[in-house]
Amino acid sequence: MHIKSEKNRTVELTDVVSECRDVSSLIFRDEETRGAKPGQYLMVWLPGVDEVPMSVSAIDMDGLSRITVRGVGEMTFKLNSLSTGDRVGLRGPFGNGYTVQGDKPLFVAGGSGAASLMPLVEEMHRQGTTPTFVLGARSADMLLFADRLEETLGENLIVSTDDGSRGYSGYASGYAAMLMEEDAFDMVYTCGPELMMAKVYQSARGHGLPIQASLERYVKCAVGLCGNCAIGPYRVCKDGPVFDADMLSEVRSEFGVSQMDASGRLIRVEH
Amino acid sequence: MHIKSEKNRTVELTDVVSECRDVSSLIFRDEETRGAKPGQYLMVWLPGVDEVPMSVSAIDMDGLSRITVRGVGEMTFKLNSLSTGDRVGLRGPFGNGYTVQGDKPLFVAGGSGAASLMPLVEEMHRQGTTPTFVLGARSADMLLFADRLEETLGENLIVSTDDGSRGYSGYASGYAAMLMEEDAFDMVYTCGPELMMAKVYQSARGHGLPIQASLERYVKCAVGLCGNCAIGPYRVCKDGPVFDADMLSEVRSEFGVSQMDASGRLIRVEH
Amino acid sequence: MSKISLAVEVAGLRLRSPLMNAAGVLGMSPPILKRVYDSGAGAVVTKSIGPAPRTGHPNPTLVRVSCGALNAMGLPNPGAEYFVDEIKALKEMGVPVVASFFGGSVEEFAEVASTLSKAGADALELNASCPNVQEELGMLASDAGNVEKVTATVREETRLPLFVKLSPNVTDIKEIAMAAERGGADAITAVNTLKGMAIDINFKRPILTNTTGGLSGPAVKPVALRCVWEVAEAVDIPVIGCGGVTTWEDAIEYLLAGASALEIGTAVMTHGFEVYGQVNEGIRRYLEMNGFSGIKEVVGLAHQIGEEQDSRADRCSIRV
Amino acid sequence: MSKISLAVEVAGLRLRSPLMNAAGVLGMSPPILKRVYDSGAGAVVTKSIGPAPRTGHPNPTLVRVSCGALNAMGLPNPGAEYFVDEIKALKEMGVPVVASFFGGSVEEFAEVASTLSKAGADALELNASCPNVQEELGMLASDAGNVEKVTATVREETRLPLFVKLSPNVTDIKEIAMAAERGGADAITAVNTLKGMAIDINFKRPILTNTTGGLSGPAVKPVALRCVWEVAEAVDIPVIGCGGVTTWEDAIEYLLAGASALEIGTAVMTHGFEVYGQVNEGIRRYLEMNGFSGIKEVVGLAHQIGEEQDSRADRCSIRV
Ligand SMILES: Cc1cc2nc3c(=O)[nH]c(=O)nc-3n(C[C@H](O)[C@H](O)[C@H](O)COP(=O)(O)OP(=O)(O)OC[C@H]3O[C@@H](n4cnc5c(N)ncnc54)[C@H](O)[C@@H]3O)c2cc1C
Ligand SMILES: Cc1cc2nc3c(=O)[nH]c(=O)nc-3n(C[C@H](O)[C@H](O)[C@H](O)COP(=O)(O)OP(=O)(O)OC[C@H]3O[C@@H](n4cnc5c(N)ncnc54)[C@H](O)[C@@H]3O)c2cc1C
Ligand SMILES: Cc1cc2nc3c(=O)[nH]c(=O)nc-3n(C[C@H](O)[C@H](O)[C@H](O)COP(=O)(O)O)c2cc1C
Ligand SMILES: Cc1cc2nc3c(=O)[nH]c(=O)nc-3n(C[C@H](O)[C@H](O)[C@H](O)COP(=O)(O)O)c2cc1C
Ligand code: FES
Ligand code: FES
Repeated sequence: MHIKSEKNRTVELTDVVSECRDVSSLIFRDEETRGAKPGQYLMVWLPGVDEVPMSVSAIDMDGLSRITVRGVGEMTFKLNSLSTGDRVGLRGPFGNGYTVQGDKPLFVAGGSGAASLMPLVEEMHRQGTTPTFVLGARSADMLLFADRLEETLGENLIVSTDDGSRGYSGYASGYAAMLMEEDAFDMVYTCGPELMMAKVYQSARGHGLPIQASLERYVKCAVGLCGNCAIGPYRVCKDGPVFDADMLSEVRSEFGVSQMDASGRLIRVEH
Repeated sequence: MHIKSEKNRTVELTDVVSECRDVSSLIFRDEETRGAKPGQYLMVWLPGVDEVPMSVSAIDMDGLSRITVRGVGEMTFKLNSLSTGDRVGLRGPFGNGYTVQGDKPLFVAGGSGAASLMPLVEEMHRQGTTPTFVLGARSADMLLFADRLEETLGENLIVSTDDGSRGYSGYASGYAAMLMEEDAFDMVYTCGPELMMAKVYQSARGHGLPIQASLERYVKCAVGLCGNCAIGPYRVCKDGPVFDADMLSEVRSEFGVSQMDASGRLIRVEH
Repeated sequence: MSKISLAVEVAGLRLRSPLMNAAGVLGMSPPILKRVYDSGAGAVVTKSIGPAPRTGHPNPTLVRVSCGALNAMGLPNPGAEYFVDEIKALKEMGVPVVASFFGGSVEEFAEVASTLSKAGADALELNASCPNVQEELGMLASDAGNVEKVTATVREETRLPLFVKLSPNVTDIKEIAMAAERGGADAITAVNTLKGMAIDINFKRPILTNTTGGLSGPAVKPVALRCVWEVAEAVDIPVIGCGGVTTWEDAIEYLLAGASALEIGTAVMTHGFEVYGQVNEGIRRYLEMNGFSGIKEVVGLAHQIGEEQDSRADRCSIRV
Repeated sequence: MSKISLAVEVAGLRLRSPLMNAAGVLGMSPPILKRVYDSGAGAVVTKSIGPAPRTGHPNPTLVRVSCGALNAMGLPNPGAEYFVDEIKALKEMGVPVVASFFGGSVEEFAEVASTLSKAGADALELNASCPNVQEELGMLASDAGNVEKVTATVREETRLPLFVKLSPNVTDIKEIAMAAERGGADAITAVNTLKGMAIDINFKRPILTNTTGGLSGPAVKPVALRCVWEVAEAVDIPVIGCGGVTTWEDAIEYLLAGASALEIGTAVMTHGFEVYGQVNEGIRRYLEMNGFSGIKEVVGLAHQIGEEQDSRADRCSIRV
């Protein structure tokens, strides 16, 4: 009954590295996180501030793990202003994580989505698969993990920016749609802004491709009890965050459309 | 933290067999008891009557286990009047149990002591050792497990009765003292009336022999918390019931002398 | 052999199974509650709904502890008006709905009860006991007079079966249960969480933003079971057991203690939605093996023998 | 580097370690209590001693439950007169002794306190809270007036440090703690067991002869810790924490919550006598790693930050 990874603990940051504009990685040693699956997340606590979900963006790199945080509000700005030696509280890893599937997978990431997909890329690469990866951002300085991905994937990495400041000009979802047209993928993974993922899902469906998308909802308990992270009959915190095509189809009236706020009211998905 | 064997459960008696005057064995199927060590005991509950300690007298005989009860008071009389299909409550097995030791062990049993020693005899026999066993009782009809022991031990079983109605006439402890004089044992096991065990302990000490004796004290919690079963610094329920020579020496001012009653007052050991 | 029915009737509400989810557990949205129902529950209980939207306390709102969880969600809810549609949606899906609710004053309790009744709920559960929120009524559940008053006022607003859910954090739960009965409650739900806390030894501060929170799960089962036992002896209305029910054996203990139905919350954390089906199945097997023809025959059975037991318990004086 | 001292002073009593056994756990006889002391405790607490010998309740008196135990021993004890020699024996062995005691009336409390004081105990712990016995004083620990009266009467009988041990089975433990303080208590021990029960589903009856019993062990820790927190805020005298302490992390939580010393009971069931040494060692490492020079510096530390936390907790209204 007593699941060690679900217990609160604190870790000291061994390093904080800036990844791109507004995004930093916090690096720490934590036994429980070493056992994470790609796609799982931690609940990260700063006393007096907040506790929020953050994907594990590197699992057991020489015993160290990471989260990678995009500053969007009070908590994430404070996380990004931490430095080596500071402490954060952790619970987890939680969630289902991705399932490794397909010989020729296509990845589509936007925003901080690469944080969650990166460990999966690394695991597949270790297993001998080199995915095709479309990495999108608004502009060149906001591309997350472009270097780390390029190192692993070489020319299988395709970069796109909304403003054309690097790589292809336009949305990652658009480029991904084009690729699905041209090439015979057997699996699609996506993580990023929900409106992007909704488009990727449409394209994958159009080509009859299986898909796994990592969703975000307002997470409180992270253990599947409070129901605040619900989308349709699923709890993002526990049944997700990774949804497959069947689950996405079941929640299609909400996916890319509406989400619950902290009070349980439905609000629009804005991006 | 959650030890299955310590949880309350009930079993249905598959059989009740009379062993000798005043003594019956209750036979039942219980997963936890199958894993018992010789010398361990169960807490046996009859609702509205009492819950008392009873040694496991047969471990996993074709999946079945036994306790063997001498009627001495309300609870034991009621236990012995149960029949097939009746239920008793169980907790345990508890206690340390015997340690298998010695190539040429001497066993000394009196009263219902054979109940606790029998599974040890069977285990040692399986391992290729045939102990010498002195089985004492007041009279022939009170000899416990004489047949079962004879089957296993053949002429290594020596029977003694206080009234001479079978085997040697006199106390088992006296006969055991004589044997220790004559023969070179390397281990002594004893279970039975405490005054008998105290004598066996004296003899063993005299011959510099290691000993294991199974003690009885008033057991309430059986998990080492309440302190009611204390003898010296030890808890019979948890540190015991089996005491080795060092422990016996440490508690010599109480062993065979005094014991705590249910209120924590010391009273005399009467037999 | 036809399967034994698990149907029960609680305060006029007929349910196919005695199991419900505990209020606040998975009770935010219709599709999730539908899933609870599809997993085997006889009815679903909503999150406690108040008069106005609340976000609840900021995170952290949940901490795992030994054999349980501490939570201080702070009664997040979208407000009664908003929730009307959610209840209607559930009713359209054919799910029996118990609407849990609270207020900060007697009037608010009445107002919310009225709104939720009109929305079509099948029963109401008055949450008199949330340890995480104290408004005008203070710790309502510890004041028998207030419990009676609130219950009576709500009683006038609705003809639905009215459950009153009590807190275990009181000196004498029997007294409060009797007050609710006097106020017109149709059933008592026993119990809400035990007030507890957890401290982070590195940050050297309470983990929950609210400092204290409610303990739930197997850790509280012996206490909640005792509450059900005591309440069942104190009142004539049915008791709905809640607190740490995880296995079918737990469920049987509650039925024997006098519960007519059960709410299961924290077990979903460890056993998933499957817990409802598993407990149903276990209860069914138990009924069969013990020759009972329905749940009703089991309810309160342990009290009969309990009295004989009591007399033995008095033998504390010297008898050796 | 010299080892950091674990010494504490509680109500004038100087102890080499903040740990004691919990009353009633292993407290029947001097040699066992000596073993507790040798295992690392700073003092030992006796079984609760009453005016006359009692055998306690007939078995079953203990049931294992999830993360804990339920017990209804029924205060077995050999009586104060008899126990005088046991205290003397402990003192001769050099063991600091806290004598726990109870009575069925105010006079009996005073009488027993006087006997145990004269026997040479180092401190007294007034057990105001055993949920398993109700004599003339009823459930003493839930009545602030009675607690004050009993404490004040005992206060006049003894100059020894006087701890008053409270029950968590009350609506407001702060009120009871303040009553004990007013009555002249030198410290509050918080807390005794939570009232609970267990039912056997085959025999269909309560397992404990006494029907209900006291829940202890990890299951109660969050509740007991909250009690310590609340009592520490309510009184100026020291608090002795008790309830589910099993690991050194638990111990630190209690110290941070405001406990100056700790009693450990049920953990002996799962961790043996070694628990005292293990917790001592863990506390020592924690002090070292956090740069503290003694236990005193840790006591109550979590309260300072607690206030800032409270203000955030009020943000329950809509903020999205
Ligand atoms: C499973 C999962 C994994 C995530 N992984 C990452 C990641 O690897 N890197 C990253 O930068 N971000 C990640 N996020 C998003 C991250 O949790 C939010 O950006 C963060 O909570 C914002 O907090 P804030 O105080 O800075 O912003 P706020 O000003 O509080 O809010 C900004 C946005 O964040 C959302 N948010 C706030 N609190 C929560 C919460 N408890 N749960 C979910 N959303 C919340 C708000 O709804 C709002 O949309 C993940 C979210 C989820 C659900
Ligand atoms: C570890 C251990 C193993 C035992 N194994 C066996 C066995 O295999 N077969 C067997 O016949 N007997 C065994 N006994 C003894 C048995 O427990 C007692 O004979 C029984 O409890 C008597 O109960 P009663 O109600 O019949 O007698 P009572 O009239 O209650 O008392 C008779 C005697 O039994 C003692 N007794 C009563 N209750 C307890 C108790 N809870 N714990 C210990 N002693 C108690 C009394 O002190 C008294 O000396 C064992 C005892 C212990 C401690
Ligand atoms: C996350 C969570 C939220 C809860 N919210 C509520 C609530 O809104 N209203 C309520 O009456 N009880 C609430 N409770 C208490 C439960 O309904 C239930 O009484 C308690 O958890 C004990 O049952 P359990 O051990 O089965 O979880 C909540 C419990 C949890 C764990
Ligand atoms: C077997 C047992 C006997 C107890 N007897 C007493 C007692 O005599 N007096 C008392 O004040 N508390 C008694 N208690 C309660 C403990 O002192 C303690 O308050 C409680 O068990 C919680 O602490 P723990 O979780 O560390 O055991 C007893 C507890 C147990 C388990
Ligand atoms: S966050 Fe509570 S159920 Fe998902
Ligand atoms: S019987 Fe309780 S300690 Fe042994």
